[in-house]
Parts: sequence; structure tokens; C-alpha cells
Amino acid sequence: MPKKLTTILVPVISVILGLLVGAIVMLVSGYDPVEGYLALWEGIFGDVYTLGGTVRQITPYVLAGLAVAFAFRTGLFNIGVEGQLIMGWLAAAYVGYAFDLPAIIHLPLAILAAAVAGALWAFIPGLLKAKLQVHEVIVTIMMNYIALHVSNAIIKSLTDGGEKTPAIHESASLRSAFLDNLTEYSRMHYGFVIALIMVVIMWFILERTKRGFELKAVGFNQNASEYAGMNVNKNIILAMVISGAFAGLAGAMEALGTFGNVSVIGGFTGIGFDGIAVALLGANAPLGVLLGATLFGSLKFGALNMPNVGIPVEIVSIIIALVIFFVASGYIIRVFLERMSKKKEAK
Amino acid sequence: MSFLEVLYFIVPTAIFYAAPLILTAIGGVFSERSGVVNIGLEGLMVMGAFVGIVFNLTYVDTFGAWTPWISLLVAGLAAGIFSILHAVASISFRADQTVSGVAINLLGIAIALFSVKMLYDKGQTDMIKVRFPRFNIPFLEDIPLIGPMFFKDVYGTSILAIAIAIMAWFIIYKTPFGLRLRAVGEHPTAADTMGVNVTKMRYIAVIISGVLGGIGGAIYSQTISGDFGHATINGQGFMAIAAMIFGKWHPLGALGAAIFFGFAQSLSIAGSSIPYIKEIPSVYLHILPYVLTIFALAGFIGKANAPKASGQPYIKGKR
Amino acid sequence: ACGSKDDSSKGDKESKEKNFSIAMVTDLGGIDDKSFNQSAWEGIQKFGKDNALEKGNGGYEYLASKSSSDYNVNLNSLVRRDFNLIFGVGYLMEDSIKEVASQKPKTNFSIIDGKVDAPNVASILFKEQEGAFLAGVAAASVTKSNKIGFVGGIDIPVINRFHAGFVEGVKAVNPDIKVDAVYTGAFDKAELGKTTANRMYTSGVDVIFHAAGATGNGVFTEAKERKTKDANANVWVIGVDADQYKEGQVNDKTNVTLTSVMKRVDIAVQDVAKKAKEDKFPGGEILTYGLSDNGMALADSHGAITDDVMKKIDDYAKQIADGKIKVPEKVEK
Amino acid sequence: MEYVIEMLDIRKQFGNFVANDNITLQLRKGEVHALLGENGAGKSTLMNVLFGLYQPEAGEIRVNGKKVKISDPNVANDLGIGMVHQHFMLVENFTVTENIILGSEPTKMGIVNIKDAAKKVQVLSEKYGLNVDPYAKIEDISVGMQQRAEILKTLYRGADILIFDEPTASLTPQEITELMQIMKRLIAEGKSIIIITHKLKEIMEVSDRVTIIRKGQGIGTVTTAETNPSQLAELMVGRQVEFKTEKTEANPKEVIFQIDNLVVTDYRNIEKVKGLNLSIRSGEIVGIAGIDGNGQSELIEAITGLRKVKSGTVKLNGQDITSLKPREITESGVGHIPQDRHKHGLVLDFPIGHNIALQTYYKAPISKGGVIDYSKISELAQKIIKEYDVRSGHGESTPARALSGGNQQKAIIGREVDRNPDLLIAALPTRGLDVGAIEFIHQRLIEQRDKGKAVLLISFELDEVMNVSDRIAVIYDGQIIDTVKPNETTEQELGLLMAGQDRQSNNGQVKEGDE
Ligand SMILES: Nc1ncnc2c1ncn2[C@@H]1O[C@H](COP(=O)(O)OP(=O)(O)OP(=O)(O)O)[C@@H](O)[C@H]1O
Ligand SMILES: Nc1ncnc2c1ncn2[C@@H]1O[C@H](COP(=O)(O)OP(=O)(O)OP(=O)(O)O)[C@@H](O)[C@H]1O
Ligand SMILES: [Mg+2]
Ligand SMILES: [Mg+2]
Repeated sequence: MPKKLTTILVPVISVILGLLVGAIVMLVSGYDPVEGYLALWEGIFGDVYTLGGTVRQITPYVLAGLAVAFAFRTGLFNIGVEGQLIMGWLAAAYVGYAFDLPAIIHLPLAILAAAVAGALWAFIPGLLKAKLQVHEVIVTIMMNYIALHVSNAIIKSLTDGGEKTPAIHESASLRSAFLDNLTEYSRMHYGFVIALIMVVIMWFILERTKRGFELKAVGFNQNASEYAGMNVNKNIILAMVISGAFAGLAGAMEALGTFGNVSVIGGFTGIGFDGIAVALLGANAPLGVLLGATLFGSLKFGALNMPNVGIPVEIVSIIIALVIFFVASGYIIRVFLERMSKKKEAK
Repeated sequence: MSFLEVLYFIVPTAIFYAAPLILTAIGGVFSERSGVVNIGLEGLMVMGAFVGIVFNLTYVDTFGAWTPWISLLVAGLAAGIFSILHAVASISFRADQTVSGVAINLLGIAIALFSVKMLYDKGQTDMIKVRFPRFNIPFLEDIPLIGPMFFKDVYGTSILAIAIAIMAWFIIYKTPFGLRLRAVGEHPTAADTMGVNVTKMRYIAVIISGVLGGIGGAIYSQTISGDFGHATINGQGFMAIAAMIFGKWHPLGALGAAIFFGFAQSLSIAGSSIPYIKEIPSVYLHILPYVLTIFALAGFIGKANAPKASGQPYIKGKR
Repeated sequence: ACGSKDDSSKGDKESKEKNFSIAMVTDLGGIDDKSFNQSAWEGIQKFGKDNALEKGNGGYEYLASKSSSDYNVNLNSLVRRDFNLIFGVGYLMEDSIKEVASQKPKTNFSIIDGKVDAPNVASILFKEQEGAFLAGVAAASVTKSNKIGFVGGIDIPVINRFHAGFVEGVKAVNPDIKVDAVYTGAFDKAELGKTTANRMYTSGVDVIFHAAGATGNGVFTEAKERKTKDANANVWVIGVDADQYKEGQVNDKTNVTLTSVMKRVDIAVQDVAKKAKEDKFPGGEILTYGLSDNGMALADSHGAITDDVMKKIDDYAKQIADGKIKVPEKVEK
Repeated sequence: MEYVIEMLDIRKQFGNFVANDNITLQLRKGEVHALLGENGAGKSTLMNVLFGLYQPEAGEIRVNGKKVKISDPNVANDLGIGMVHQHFMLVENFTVTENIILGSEPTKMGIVNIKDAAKKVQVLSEKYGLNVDPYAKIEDISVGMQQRAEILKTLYRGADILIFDEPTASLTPQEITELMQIMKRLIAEGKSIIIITHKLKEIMEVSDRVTIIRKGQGIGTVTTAETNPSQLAELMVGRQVEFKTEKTEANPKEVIFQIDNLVVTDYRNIEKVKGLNLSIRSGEIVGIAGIDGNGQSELIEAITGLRKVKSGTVKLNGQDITSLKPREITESGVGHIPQDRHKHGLVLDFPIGHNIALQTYYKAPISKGGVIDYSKISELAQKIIKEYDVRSGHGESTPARALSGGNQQKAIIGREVDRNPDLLIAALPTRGLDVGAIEFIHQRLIEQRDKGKAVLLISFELDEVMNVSDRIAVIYDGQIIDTVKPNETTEQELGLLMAGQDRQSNNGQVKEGDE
């Protein structure tokens, strides 16, 4: 069996297996799987409204996934995407409402602010890793909690004890009347363009630039990289910072697109953690992340439609988890496929 | 509060807070020592917390005061079985262990919430009625200074956690099983050539992590929240991972790290009653535990090396 | 819930004229959060029963949100399912209600704990401070140590109102008592609630009022553990939002719940629904429920509060309802 | 004749690739049997089959005449077969004893009885003259002691048949001598040994018979006493091999590389290079002879910028390159074939093509404005792969990890030499390679010299140093204690110098620089 075909078949089979098990769960617990999956389908592709919503849901997942994937590719595990995203969200929302500028400056500035905020938040674990060899996993976990509390405190002080910032100005918004009309107010926004651009940028950095070459080399073998004249510490920090910038942009999607402000929140958004799943679904490759986010986001968004026919959303959570599980176990699927094709050859 | 009062508050609270983390982190130690990264601890805790509460609610009339303890056992068992998924994927199916762990996290909460919905037609359970009692240890509690810190308001679960930490240390460092476990996580091929069954060792280790994570979750839900809902286990598993790394993959290190977290946490809470400190904006107290951890890591812990083979599936004959 | 599709949709059309259907979207707490979501849902169910509605299209319904980006989607789903009146629960849903309401002017909306200025939105607010005031009175009357605690979740205006009212109530009875108040910074961290309560009880506090959601579970756990260990321990908890008597159950005889500050979202929901059904939907209005209209109340203390204290409380309640006492919304620093 | 092991017509395939094609090997009781073949010929594979790590597709194995199926290493252990692997199978953070008892731990009430075990290890090691510290951690001890620990592992399990896979590749000459003695003692105790080595001298010295394999096929078995190195080499490679690397007289010109009073400390901050002086002229190869641990590694790391210099200067072409960054040093004209090709030489997970560009990826023509032109990397890689005969499965896109050691080494040499450095540092460039590959690499070094470059060769093997260098600098305790010409000295004399003894007999010490 050609290798390319297997790479495509494995995730497809994983999805099918996941849906199959999901159907069994529904049957066993007394729901109609056909109705459930119809609702899921409708919830994703039903009409322009749901399509718009699906795209909106996918957008931050792409960026969070890129953030995790970029770190992985450079030998780092960034569990701190969540915190970086929160800081990016805050920064974008702040720039969005606090300044009054023409859109051509305002929007890019707000987006940039988010990227910078995320990058700064990731700079700390990067620095500690590079200079003191502190394990980035712990620091990023801690930085998540710090981000949550700090963001809440800043919002309160910005708004004099309030619970959310004022809405961003039109000039900083990713929303547009055009998209609103087109998708019947699905809240779809131009963030998906940014996400797509970032997919290309990540690919470009890793696969085309000198810096990407170094980042990957350092991720694989620090000793050899040092031998080859690369600055290992600088590259570790840079890897973290770029990853954080992607995460910050995911926050910008929420600030400038979906919500238009930032609120005091009680718990994590979950997007950062889901980013880990997305990145791994996509095998840490830019295009893979895009596909992984599409799958993940579509299922998540479509799931919201299931309670409308009386089926609990948790079913979809189970399905998503199973799909990831099967994708992870791709080896066994590959073995199975090889056996199948061998049998065919034998005949 | 006076200084002594602060001390009498902080020490027992730290130990109490640490109990679920200790168990779960030690679960992580077992798994990673054998070479299997277990980022699924959160999901395993969820499973334990869920099963513990459900069992407690269901069988409280049968087992009376013993219910919470039996719930721990059952929760450990359930999470142990659940962890086999991770074992199969990452050991036999050569899955990326991080992916499989993430799947465990997602699956754990999904299954638990779905089951709660099916069982109770609600998003969260009722509160349990029989909990772990806390008690004073006679005589010891009267020792000045030490008594009120360590022997007053003691939880059986804390004793259990510390006992398991010591036991884990003993098993990992003193028994043949432990020697093999560590060997398998450092250099599986070497272990294999010495006749150690790498696959079996890893399965056992992952299942132990499931059992301990489950017990940790059940301790949390039965001593702290009292019920199970979507927010019951909320990052505890990740804190346990942090404790495991902080403790350098050593059971007593993990014990110390978990207690350190507890200490930092209770310090931030005690802070709200100490004059002057009280006046600082609360956000500083809220982030204190996390900042302290980062400082501690940067200051004295420094580099920690994971078991060499962790994260890699063992494939015979591969170099 | 899933009968054959064609029937129900047909039924929808027929019954549309008669039936006035209502629905709600929860915030992240979920439908049975033992707090305002649950209370709102109870109100909706009650309204449904009173009007012979059934769960589902054309009757009554809820959708739970898993993340804050779900609010709009859920609201829209319900609009598309043709519910006449849709409630959004929680201040976090303010923006979503505002947005969807402007897009769907034909549907009526109502926001709980939030303010939205739109002709098809009725805003429901509560005078949490009034109910909390009474709790303060109760606490100050019951305390033996003259030390009282308040455990808040996140430092936001709603919780500030509980806090402020409680402090005022305590002050009204005994101005010397200082309320030991802590915001834990979270609504979902029971361990913080427990540890904070532990610290408070250890320092001599004997009554704690919590307004901290699931973090408050920890407060109950701590109190119950103390009571289990020592039956004579003088520890009380005052619950919030719903009657939290069950949460305080230590054993068949003992209970640590002194009372609860009930925010009668159910009453408000029914009130607005009724008005809407009678074509008197208070669109564009801000409805504030307090003691005077039973929007706030203290729960039955099951004997924990003596009759003469009860009398005192009733007295204050009357003065507040009559506007003789104005309870502030913010704690003065 | 009594055979303890008979491997008859063993066939082992990896996918479609036949690594062992019907090979037969018979081991007599009490003999040392050498297994000889080029890199990748299939020696390790054959031994792994015997040890139960691989299952053969065909053929049979007999132990003491009885047919057996060795399904895993446990079975091999039970049959009395022990193996010392090419890459040590030791858990680095375990003690010697822990490594030895792993898998069959003595216990007392469920607790590992380390004390007893350590005692037993001590007794065993004394019996066979294996000097080890039972309580030492593997990561702290020398390669030689690690190997002795490996041998003890097999003896502890009562092995009668010992397999050594390239045991001498990473040993110092002293350690090799010791090992030969150990093997003789083992034979005297009634053990039988199979040894894989690329060093014909060792085969001649220690073995009784030799089995030769070439490209997976058995060529035959010869009795050592009836053969000679050149015949062995020819059998193995299939053509004549020159041992004494052919080279013309050196034609050194001006000094282009100069080290003055260099002091370098190691990672524990202990001085390892103590005021070292050395100079190299263009057009000469200077070999550094010395026992491992006398400052060689620190010296190279200091020259190449991987380690900070404490004091002293390093100059190349008159330019001071002391303590510059690694890249600045390579740019100034230094090429470096590192001692550890896996740690420093290669990013094993990169394709070999990327590895070939590891020192040039950042500048034109490959990199322009921060963007890499990967077709330029391909060009370079293909050129070097062709020039240096780097063999790999899928050309430049093969992961470096999948190349054999010899081919990895060739790629590194190609990479360094292609940059045309004025000074080429070659550290243990032929470790673990077969005679053919060694010949190839030596020729490349001499070629550089003849082009007027300076070459610094560091090697633990006297043969190599004597053969290739034009001048030998002996390093001892962080200093160059003497410099000699290869044709004016003997191995014995060098040995003494390396042990720190001055050449008293020679009048007028030839100090560095006064030639
Ligand atoms: N696990 C494996 N999978 C696929 N091919 C393998 C594997 N192991 C070895 N080979 C192939 O078998 C051949 C023989 O390898 P082997 O390791 O036995 O060589 P060797 O004679 O020990 O070489 P060296 O002298 O370099 O140690 C190699 O050329 C390689 O291509
Ligand atoms: N697991 C494996 N899968 C694929 N090829 C393998 C494997 N193990 C070994 N090989 C192949 O075996 C060949 C030779 O391997 P071998 O171990 O003999 O190399 P080597 O020259 O001894 O390397 P070194 O000296 O660095 O250890 C290589 O071509 C390599 O690709
Ligand atoms: Mg070999
Ligand atoms: Mg080799």
C-alpha cells in the first residue's frame, strides 16, 4: 500500500471508528444514533449559519494548535498555551477599546499586541529553560494560573471593579457586516484569514528559513547544534516566544472576533489544552494542525446541536476523545492495513 | 493570627491539601519511571473522583462509616482499569504517549459526565453524607509545637498518602520490581537482554499509576468537594505532573513537592489574615503559590532529568 | 424527549397560537449548579407545569453552555426553535443576549444578573445586598465569638453586593464585629474554600457566609468535618443562591447550615414569563428583585435561628422592603 | 571435534534485505573464535540471533550438540550464553552491581540484597582479574570499567559462552591489553569466546580461528595460525588492502596554528589542560598520542570554542581565535571531526543531507536573507555523498540515524573537508570502522595535508598515530611533554612517554616549537 494512502487512511479510519463507538454508546444508553449524527451533521454543515459558526470555532483551535505544534517541533512542550492565550486576549481587547485609531492601524496593532503579550508570557518559561534548565512543563502550568488571576485583576483595575472591559471599537474588530449577513450572524469573523496565514508562516519558518533549521536542530540535538555554531539558548527562548505569539493570536481571535471584549473568567477557556490535542492530531505539521483543528472544531461546534434533539453533548466529547485515541494508535491501524493489502496481493 | 497560629494552620493544611496530589504524582512516578509518559493523570483523577463519589452515594447504607475507604478502593480499581487504555495504546500500539494521555484526559471527563447524566439525570451528583473523619492522635497531640502541627486534625487519607509515598520509595528503590522498573525506563533494551519483560513491566506501571491517580481523585472528591461535577477535578492532574517533575521523578521528591504546593497554597490563604499582608491586593496572594513554585524551581531545584527512555515505545531490535 | 419528528413539528404549529414557550441558556455552571441556573430552571419548569407545557419545542427547554463561546450559539438555537421567550443566565451572557436580541428582534429575551438595553430584552437584577443583610443580622445574632467570616468567589460586582449587604447586616446588630472577608479568586476550587474556612474557623470565626459557588462546597465540607469530629463545635455556614440546607447535612440530627440567602431567580423568571405571556413583556426595562417582591429571601433555618432572632430579622426585612434602610452595593473601604 | 555452539545455515532478513544469508559458525569448546567482516556485513545480526534478540528465518542452532530454539535472551542466559554488546547495555544511573543483578536479583525478605550481590561481584571480579568497583555508578566510570561490568554481567549468570561485539572499539590500548588478558583467563577457566573486531592485529593475537562474512554471506573459517592479516583483509573485503597508508614525505611550511600556555578546566572546574603549547605547520599532520583523560577532549573543545579557555592563546593564521564562539572559529578556518559523532557530529533525526549542510546552511549560496534554498542543500549533499561514497538507503533524505557508523563518519568528514579549512581537527576519526573505511579516511587526511593544510589528529590508537602523523605530540597530564617523529620512535617508547616518563635516554629533549 502506498505510504501516502496510509497517511490519509489512518485518520479517516480513526474518525470512523470513533463515530462507530459513539453510535454504540448512544444505542446502549437509549438514544438514536442516526438522529444524533444527523443533528451533528446539521450542526456543522446545516446551513450558512452553522458553517460560519464552525469556521469561527475552528479559528482559535488552529492557532492554539500551531502554538503547541511549533513548540513540539523545537523540542519543547508548551502546556502554557492557555495562559498565553489569556494574556493575548487581554492585550488585544485593551488595545481594541482603549485606543481610537483608523482601522488600518488599529486592527493590526491590536493583533500585534496579542502576539506580543502571548510571546512575553512564553518568554519567561523559555528564559528559565535556557538559562537554568528549569523544566518548561511545570513553569508553563504555573504561568497558566498566574495568567488567569493576573488577567482578572487587570480587568478589574481597568474597569474600576467591573467584570468586563468595554467593547472594542469597530476599527479593531475582525467582525464585518458582510460576514454577519452572509452567515446570518454566526459571528464568523476574518480571524480565519489570520489563522490560515499563520499556518503558512509556521510552515515557512520551519521549512524554509535559516532560523527554522536551527530551531529544529536545537530541538533534536543541542550538543550538535552548539557544535555547529548555533546559539542554543537563544533558539530555545525564541522557540518558546514564537509559540507564545501563536497562542496570543488565538486570544486575539476571541477578543477581536468572537467576543469583542474580555471578561473576568472563573476558569480556563480550555482552548489552550485542546490545542495539545489538535497539534497531536495534526502530527505537529502546519497543514496537519489545520486539518486537526477543522476536525476538532467541527465536532465541538456540531455537538452543540445535539441537545436540540435531546442527546447530551457529552457523547460528542466521548467521540472526540476516541478519535484522538485511535489516531494515536495509528500504528496498529497501519499494521492492519498492511496485512489487508498483503492478503490482496497474495490473491 | 499569631506566628504560631499561622504555623499550626499552615502545616496541617499543607499536608491535607497535598494528599491527592501525592498519590497521583506517585502514580506518575511509577508510569514515567517505566518509560511511559502519563499526561493523562488528570483524566485518571477524574475517573477516580467520579467513581468514588458514585460508590459512596450508592453504598453508604451498606457500608456505613467504612464507605469512603471502600470507595477509594473501588475508585482505584476503576481508574486502574481505565488506565489500561493508555497502556494498550502507548505500549502495545506504539502510540505517541502524549497523544494517548490527552485522549485519556478528554475521555475521562466525557465518560464521567455522561455517566452522571445517565445515572442521576443531572450535571453533578449530590453531596456525599459520610466522609473521612479527622481526628487527633492521643498523647502525640500534646507534644508542644509538634503536636498541634502534625497530630491534630489528622486525616486518615493524609496518613495513607504519606504511607504510600514511603512504600513507593521502598518498592522503587529496594525491591527487584523497582530495580527492573527503573531499568526499563532508562534503558529498555538493556533490561530486555537481562530477561526483564519490558512490556509487562510497563503495563504494570501504567496500571499502578491509574490506581493511584484514581485513589488521588477519590480522596479529592471525598475530602474536599464532597460531590462530583464538571469542575471537581480542575487541573489537579496537571499539578500532580508538576509535583512529579518538581520531585525529580522520585516518590519522596513528589511527596515533598506536593506538600510544598500545599504549603504555598495555605500560605497564600493564611496571608489574608495576617496584618499588613492583608492589605496587599488579593491577586498577589492568589498567584503566590504558583510564583513560589517557579522561584523554588529556578532557585534550588534546577535541572531535572526525566527517565531516559520515557516517551518512547519499546521496539525490539531498534536502536 | 425524542418522539417522532413529524408529529411534534405539526403539533408545534397547531399549538403555537395557544402555547407560549420559554427556554433558557445556562452559563458554565450547568443546569443544576445549586445556584442561579438551577433556580432559573426550576422557575421555568414551574411555569411550564402551570401552563400545561411539555419539555421540548413549543414548551420549555434549556441548553447548557460548555464554554463562553457557546452562549450565542445556544441562544440562536433556541431562537431557531421558535421559543417565544429566552432567558440567559449570568452576567457573562450580557453581550451575547445584547447581540442576539438585536439580530432577532421578534424574539423576547431576558438576562439574569445583567443589564441589556434593548426593546426586546428584560433585564433581571437582584438586590443581593438585601438578602445578605438579613444573613448578616442572623450571623451577628448567632455568633458567640463575635467573629464572622465571608468567603467570596471572584471579586465581581454581584459578589460585592452579597459582601456589602452582609457586612451591613452584621454591623446593624453589633458594630464592633469585623467581618473577615476573603475572595478566593475562583468559583470552582473547593480546596480553596475549605482551606479558607479552616483558617477562619481556626481563628475563632463561628459563622461563615459563602458566595463562592463550588468553592463554597469546601466551606461546607470543613464545617461538617469539624462538626463530625466534635459535636459541640460551634460552626455555621450560610448558604447562597438556593436553599443549601442539604449541603450542610452532617448526619440525621445535625446540620451546619444556618440559613441561606436565596436569590429567587425562579420567582423572577416566572414573573417575567407570566407578563410576557399576557403580552405585557417588560422589554427594555430593568427589573430589580429584592426583599419587597420576594426576589430575595432567607431560607428556612430549620430551627437554627431562634424565634426572637427571627423576629429581629423580619423587622429588618420590613424596614428594607419599605425603603427605610438602604443597603449599599459596595463595601466602603 | 566438540562444538559448544553450532549455527548452521542461519538466514536473517529485515524486510526484503538479507542481513545473514545462510551463514555457518561453529565454536569449539575453549577457543577464541573471531568473527570478521566489513561494517554492515551482518556480524552483529548473527550474534543477536544467537543471543535470542532476533529470530532467524532459517537455519538451526545447536548448543552442545543439542538443537535449541533461542526465543529470547532469557533462553540464551539459561543455555549459558552471554553477550557483551557493541553498544553497552548498561543503565547509566545504576551502580555496577545493580546492572549485574538486574533480572535475577538476590533478595532477602523481598528486598534486593545489594550487599550480598556486591560481595559476589567482588569475588567474581577478583577471580577473573576484572578490576571493578561494585558500588560505582556506570556514568562515573571509564569505558573500560563499563566493559568489565558487562563481562561480569555474563559471568554472574554463569555464562560459559561469551560473545564480544566490538569490545575494543572504544578502549584505550592499555585497556585493550587488559581485555586480552582477561579473555585468556576466561579461556583458562573453561569458557569459550566469540569476538567481533575490526582490528586484525587483535585477531592474530587472541583468536584460535576466524570466520569471515562478507555482505551477509559466510566466506569461510580459517585457523588463525595458518593465516596472516593481509589474507584476512582480502577475504573480508574481496580485494587487496593497504595497511601502511601510503604517503609521501611531508613538506611542512610555515606555522599556521599555534597554542600558547593554554589552560582549560573541565565541567567540575578542575584544570585538565595545564599550560599546553603546540604548533602545527601547513602541510603537516600532527598526531596527539596520549592515554584517554589527559586533557585531549578539553583541548579540542577549547580550540573549537565549545569550552571556555581559562588562560592562554590559540592562534590560527596569526589571528587570535581564543574563546571565540564556535561559529566564529569555524569561519576562521577550522574544521572539526568530533570525537562523538552521535552527540556532536550529527543531528540523528535530520536527513543526512541536512547534516551535511550543518556548517554551511546559514550562508550563501544556501541561505539568502534568512531563507534557505533547499535545492542548494541537495546539491551540496549529493556532491559530498558521491565524492565520499556515503552509502544510505534513500540518498540525502535518509535519516542520519539509519546510516551505519562508517557512512555517518564519511558524511561528517565530507562536510568538514569540503569547507576547505586551514586546520582540520580529527578526533578518533576511525573508531569502530572496518579496515576499508579506515583506509579511506586516512587517505582523506593525507590529501588535506598535501593540499597544504594543517591536520591535528587525536587518537588513542598508536598504530593510527604512527601511520598517519608526520609528527607526534605526546600529551600527558594536560601538557605536551614531548614531540617525536614517527620514524624515529617505537611503540614502546611512545608508551613510556604517554605514561609520563621523559625520554631520559635521548639527549636534548625535542621541545615543542624548537624544530
Ligand atoms: N533491525 C534492523 N532492521 C533492518 N535492517 C537491519 C537491522 N539490523 C541490521 N540491519 C541490516 O543488516 C546489515 C547488517 O547489520 P549488522 O549490524 O549485523 O552489521 P555488522 O556486521 O555488525 O556491522 P558493524 O561492523 O558496523 O558493526 C546492515 O547493513 C543493515 O542494513
Ligand atoms: N533497527 C534498525 N532499523 C533499520 N536499520 C538498522 C537498524 N539497526 C541497524 N540498522 C542498519 O544497520 C546498518 C549498520 O548498523 P551497525 O549497527 O552495524 O552500524 P555501525 O557501523 O556499527 O554503527 P556504529 O559503529 O555507529 O554503532 C546501518 O545501515 C543501519 O541502517
Ligand atoms: Mg555490529
Ligand atoms: Mg560498528
